[in-house]
Amino acid sequence: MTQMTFARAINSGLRKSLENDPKVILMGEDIGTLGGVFRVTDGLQKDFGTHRVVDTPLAESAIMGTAVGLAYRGYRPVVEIQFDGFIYPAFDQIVSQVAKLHYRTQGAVKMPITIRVPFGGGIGSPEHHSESPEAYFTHTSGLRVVSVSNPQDAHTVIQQAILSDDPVLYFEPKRRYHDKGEVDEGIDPRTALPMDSARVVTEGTDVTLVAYGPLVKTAKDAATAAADEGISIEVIDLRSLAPVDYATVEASVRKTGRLVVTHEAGQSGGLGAEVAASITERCFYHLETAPVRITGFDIPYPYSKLEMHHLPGLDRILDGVDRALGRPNSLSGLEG
Amino acid sequence: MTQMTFARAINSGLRKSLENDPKVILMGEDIGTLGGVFRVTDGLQKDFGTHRVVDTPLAESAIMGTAVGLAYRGYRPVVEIQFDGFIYPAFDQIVSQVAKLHYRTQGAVKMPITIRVPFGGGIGSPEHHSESPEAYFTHTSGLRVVSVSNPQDAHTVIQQAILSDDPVLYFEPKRRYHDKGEVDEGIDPRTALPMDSARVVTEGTDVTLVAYGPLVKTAKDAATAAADEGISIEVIDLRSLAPVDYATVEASVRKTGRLVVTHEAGQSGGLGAEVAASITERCFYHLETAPVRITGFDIPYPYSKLEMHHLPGLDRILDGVDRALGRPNSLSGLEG
Amino acid sequence: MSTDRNLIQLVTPAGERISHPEFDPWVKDIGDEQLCSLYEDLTVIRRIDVEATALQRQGELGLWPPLLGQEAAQVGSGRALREDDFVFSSYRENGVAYCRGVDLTDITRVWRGTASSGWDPYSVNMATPQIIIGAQTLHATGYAMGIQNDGADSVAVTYFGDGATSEGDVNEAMVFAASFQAPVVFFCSNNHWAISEPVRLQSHIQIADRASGFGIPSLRVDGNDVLAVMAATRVALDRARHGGGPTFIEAVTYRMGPHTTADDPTRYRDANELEDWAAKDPILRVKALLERKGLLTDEVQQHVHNKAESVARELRSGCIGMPDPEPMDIFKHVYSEPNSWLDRQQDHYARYLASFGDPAGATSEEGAR
Amino acid sequence: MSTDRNLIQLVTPAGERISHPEFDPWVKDIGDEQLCSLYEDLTVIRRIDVEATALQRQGELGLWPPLLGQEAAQVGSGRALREDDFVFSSYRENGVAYCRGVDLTDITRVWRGTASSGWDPYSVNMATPQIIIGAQTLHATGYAMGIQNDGADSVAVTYFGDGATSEGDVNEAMVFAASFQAPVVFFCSNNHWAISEPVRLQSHIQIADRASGFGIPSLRVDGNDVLAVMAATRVALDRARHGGGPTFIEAVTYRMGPHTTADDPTRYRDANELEDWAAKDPILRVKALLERKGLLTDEVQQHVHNKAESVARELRSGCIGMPDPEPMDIFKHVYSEPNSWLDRQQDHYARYLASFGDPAGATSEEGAR
Ligand SMILES: Cc1ncc(C[n+]2csc(CCOP(=O)(O)OP(=O)(O)O)c2C)c(N)n1
Ligand SMILES: Cc1ncc(C[n+]2csc(CCOP(=O)(O)OP(=O)(O)O)c2C)c(N)n1
Ligand SMILES: [Mg+2]
Ligand SMILES: [Mg+2]
Repeated sequence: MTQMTFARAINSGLRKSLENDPKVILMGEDIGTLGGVFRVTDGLQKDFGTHRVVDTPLAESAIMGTAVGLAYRGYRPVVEIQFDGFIYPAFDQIVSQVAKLHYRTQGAVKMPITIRVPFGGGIGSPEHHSESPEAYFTHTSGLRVVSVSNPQDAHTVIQQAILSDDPVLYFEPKRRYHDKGEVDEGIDPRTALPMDSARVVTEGTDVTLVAYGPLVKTAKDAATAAADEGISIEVIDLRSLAPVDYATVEASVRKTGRLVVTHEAGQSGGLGAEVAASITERCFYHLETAPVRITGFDIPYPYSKLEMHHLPGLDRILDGVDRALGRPNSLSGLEG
Repeated sequence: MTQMTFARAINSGLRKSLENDPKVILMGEDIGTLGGVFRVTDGLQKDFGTHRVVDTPLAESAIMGTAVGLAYRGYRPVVEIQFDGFIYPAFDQIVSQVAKLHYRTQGAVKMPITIRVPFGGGIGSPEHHSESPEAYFTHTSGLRVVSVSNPQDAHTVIQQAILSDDPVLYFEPKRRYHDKGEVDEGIDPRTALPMDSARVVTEGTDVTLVAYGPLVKTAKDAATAAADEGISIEVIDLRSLAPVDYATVEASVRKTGRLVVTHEAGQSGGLGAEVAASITERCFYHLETAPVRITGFDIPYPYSKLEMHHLPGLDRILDGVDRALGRPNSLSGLEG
Repeated sequence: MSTDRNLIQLVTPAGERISHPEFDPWVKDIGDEQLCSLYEDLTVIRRIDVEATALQRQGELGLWPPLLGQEAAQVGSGRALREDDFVFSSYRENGVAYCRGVDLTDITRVWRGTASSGWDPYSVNMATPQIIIGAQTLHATGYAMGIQNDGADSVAVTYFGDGATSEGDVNEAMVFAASFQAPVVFFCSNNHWAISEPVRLQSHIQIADRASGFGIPSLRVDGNDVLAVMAATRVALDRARHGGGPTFIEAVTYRMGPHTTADDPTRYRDANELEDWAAKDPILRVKALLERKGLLTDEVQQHVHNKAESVARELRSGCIGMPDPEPMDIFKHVYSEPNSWLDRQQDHYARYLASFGDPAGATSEEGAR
Repeated sequence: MSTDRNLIQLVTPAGERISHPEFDPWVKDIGDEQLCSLYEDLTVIRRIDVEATALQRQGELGLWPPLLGQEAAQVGSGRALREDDFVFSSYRENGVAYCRGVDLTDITRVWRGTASSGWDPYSVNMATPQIIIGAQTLHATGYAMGIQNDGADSVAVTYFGDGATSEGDVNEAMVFAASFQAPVVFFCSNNHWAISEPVRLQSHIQIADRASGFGIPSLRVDGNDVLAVMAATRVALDRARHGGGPTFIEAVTYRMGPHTTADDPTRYRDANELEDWAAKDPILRVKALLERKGLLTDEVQQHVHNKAESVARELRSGCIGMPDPEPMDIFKHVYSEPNSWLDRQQDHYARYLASFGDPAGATSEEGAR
């Protein structure tokens, strides 16, 4: 076990993947000499060479499209998108090619591409640097989508994503890059908890709180705070956003009867809607109250002075927990 | 009142918009001389000239990006995307520019762009010609999204979309292009039912069936079929997909206590999830059963020989109605 | 700014073999037998096109994108390739597919709608048709980067149209190909039209000139001259194989038919234009050449005719005899590993189908109840 | 293939005015007074950059993208524009913004994070900074199409970097501009770096040569020579105004500072390179020219210094004194018409805030309870 930052834990996972499989190849803008704007690929080009860790020209569609070609040729490309807001120029290649080629070719062509995306807000950046675009991809059949919340998972899941024969969007909560945690680099990604499994990170009995990526920490803090008031929150770290491990969420909700989902992305059509709808379908008669969504608003990501109003914080989550519990909350007395 | 096809009704609405406002300008691939691959713009270039109805080079991002520039200059561009599956190259310009410029500039720059998208399946086409990408846009703050289900709405709403100072995605159910209906071309779009309002198209008491675009016809047929069995379905044509007119849906569900939502797009993260989650939030205690989603599957749009299995048909919808009603259905006996 | 370049031409429309010091050496192995064989391929491919068009008219295919008029561009380039080269094409390169040895039934599969695409790309080293305009040029470039990494000397070849040159992807592909000096050949079939849009709308200057701005050498070849196309392609392949990086080929040809069987070109183009190009027909030209050379014997003609007819028969019977897919097939190959979301939907749909006596009723829009 | 072109240069790095028959006429109106005024702008802009960088270091700005070294490219072009021309730039053209008359406080607004952008584009005919690389080139092209439709003779000018030339959007913008012969000027500031990536990774050949492949004439100018930049820009503007369509200008310059204040260029570039370019400093060059001309009097120097200092003070006080936005402002201007989804969220959030005694607690990650 080693103490390391989130960013370093990914770096170490990438290094292992590069070591274990000569077909793994990293591509992106500024990932080589610079080691990435967040230093996640620091030192890798030096150690593996410019053919394994490739600084590409500045064109996201091309990065993705050439990754497709490399996958055709038997490579396992790991693509870095520099910031969440810069993934859209590659959207066509992701949605129409990466996601569909396995289906199109009846399984003949595999697309074991991992797309690393630093995502989410809270770092005081200008526009396009704090987005949470995951719902676009969870709604895209053919893709797998994961997000990690702690250094150990970051380390293990990046390796699992690269090992997967399916394309994987790997969302990195950039505001947690500097958080430290214990990482056991000896864990075998093949026998570790599969990347499509959720994990109960705090057990509880009163309400189920579902979070992923950057908000898992906030959710855990909320659980701690609530415990002081005698409220027992069960926190689930989804880890896999597509598919969601509903078995785990369902088991929890059958126990608690109440569900709160939280994410930074805007509410309407966000992943929270999908979780709320599916859990309602699966355990309607166990629900005491309607699932509650505590999310970003339906606005473009706002300027940094106000971003903390957009981002679900501990208090907003606790207010949502109160709503789920039928306790007094900010909307008490409102109809519906 | 004139009998006309769906496609012709849009054509006539476009013509009116071109006549009424010299700033309206149509852009797209093959929309001029050819009149569009579906002939929706037939005759318009001839009558309004190549500067008002512009055949553009083959580049969707550029079509959208130059529309943004034209909007900056005070124009009201109406962009045609030839088929649903070809909108993705323009995704970046839509999501990062069209949707955000009004916010970015604190209201100084308006983006009155209408993006026409023939969408949906059922026409026996190869890949990329039958997609339902609406959820990507309903989750994008700053955009309005509408879909029409009949010639009269097609005619009126296209004019409303063009009149709107906000950007509007206008999804045209291409498999209904040849359907005919009465159209009153004299209706003033400014006083007609606003485009962000849903409409109850069949009144009923037992279950609320929410549909939009191509499936409104199917939903109405389902209501007719169910009536024979003594089941009274209230069919709501959403019309506006973002924002959804929840007041109308809520009022219906408070009455019926049951909700079925249907769309062609894949289920997970589709608009059905949003509708189910929001309606559950708003009238949980009025719901007798969990909202049911009858949708396309989480697969790339399949090859045409099997597309009718993917598309929700009358029988699958009725099976979902049975589920909502707690009547015997294909999943009877299954847990959850 | 660019200047008009002459087309590389080795055979005139009248069938005269003209000498071209630079390119002649690249086809010096093409003797009488080879010429006859090229003639055969050209003829067969046109016959395939005719048959497929007929199948579409008869309702056996949903759609077909004819390549009428573009046979020489496809055969000349397709036959220049080595087996270990890899092709990434658009929907129109069915002639190239034939040259790569794609099974005739497989060619029709996607247009009949029984599958999303027709063959295993690795079995013939050719990706299945790409519909998103230009997307495949990036795939070819990436594949070529892989070849380079592997230290191999094969080449990735990508086909696309004149309209495609306007798409960002095609331009980005050139950026990457040039930057990495990847062994890729950009083969642009300038057939003068992108559905209803004339090539002039995409570019005021010659398409081949686009490449120079990316630092990529280009060749502008008479796309209706099978020998010239072959020579130009070989030059490009050779350069790529030997570390010389990408080449851009503009094959100047003409789409003599509609864009697809769903298109009506009379709405947007002049009959005269078609006539002009008919005079430059790629097959008549080789026929004339063979005639001049005294090679167009009855025997050869008969042989070619028979081959074309038998291919057409095989195509037809393969197409019509193709089994329909099973309903549950739509769930296959979305993922290569189990997926809980989809597995559940698949299970539910199986139960749904099972709830019917007659499963066909389940898919009709009108309903079975 | 392209050949290396000489840079258009009117003033050498040593400050010597050299004659250039083709471009001299375009700056013949630039007399002593004008030269001094250019010198002033260059100096002021550098001072703005220094002040903003300091403000960032002091935590008053979240980020700042320095333009150190690129002053001449921005002033030379910015001052060539007419008021009714319209600029679409990237994040780095704060010097151009100054030339357009953008208020100093407005320039810092977005970097302080009190708004998504700083000013009303119509008040100065300049769009606010574009962060998505290359996206603005299409906006300029569309705007130019609008100018054309209006029968006006203004011009849209778009600024972007060397790295941006790899993006599909920039290439598509050239396709459209060429196809419609739109009055747009593509002004590429080749500052040799795209964050850590050298320009050679984007293109092996000169950036200016990209344009020729689209049928767009290009000019390659010494971007550190304010007169040459002005002359080249005027040539391009004049062509656009008179129906001659687009022009591409490559201004060869150098980013002497980091990419942004968050960047550490020592990780990827050589100190020697910086030294070489310091010798071509755009301001020293004008200073030397003024000196040679005997114009660099104490009075001028004092005046320019004072101006720069007063601008810096204004910038600083405007930035620091800027009021913070109100929490509920985040809901404003998403739509121009009411939206039921957002209205509800806004209402709920107002209730939520009202539920707190101290609203600040509501936004802390740690929570208030
Ligand atoms: C991204 C995208 N946009 C639009 C289309 C619709 N479309 C299909 S073919 C075509 C014209 C293509 O022209 P060209 O590249 O010249 O190829 P050709 O058909 O002439 O072989 C268009 C616009 C598409 N398939 N993909
Ligand atoms: C679409 C997109 N991709 C990536 C980025 C991240 N990024 C910001 S600036 C930059 C480099 C731009 O280089 P260049 O175009 O040369 O302009 P310069 O910064 O040198 O002025 C990159 C990669 C971005 N802003 N947008
Ligand atoms: Mg063409
Ligand atoms: Mg640069």
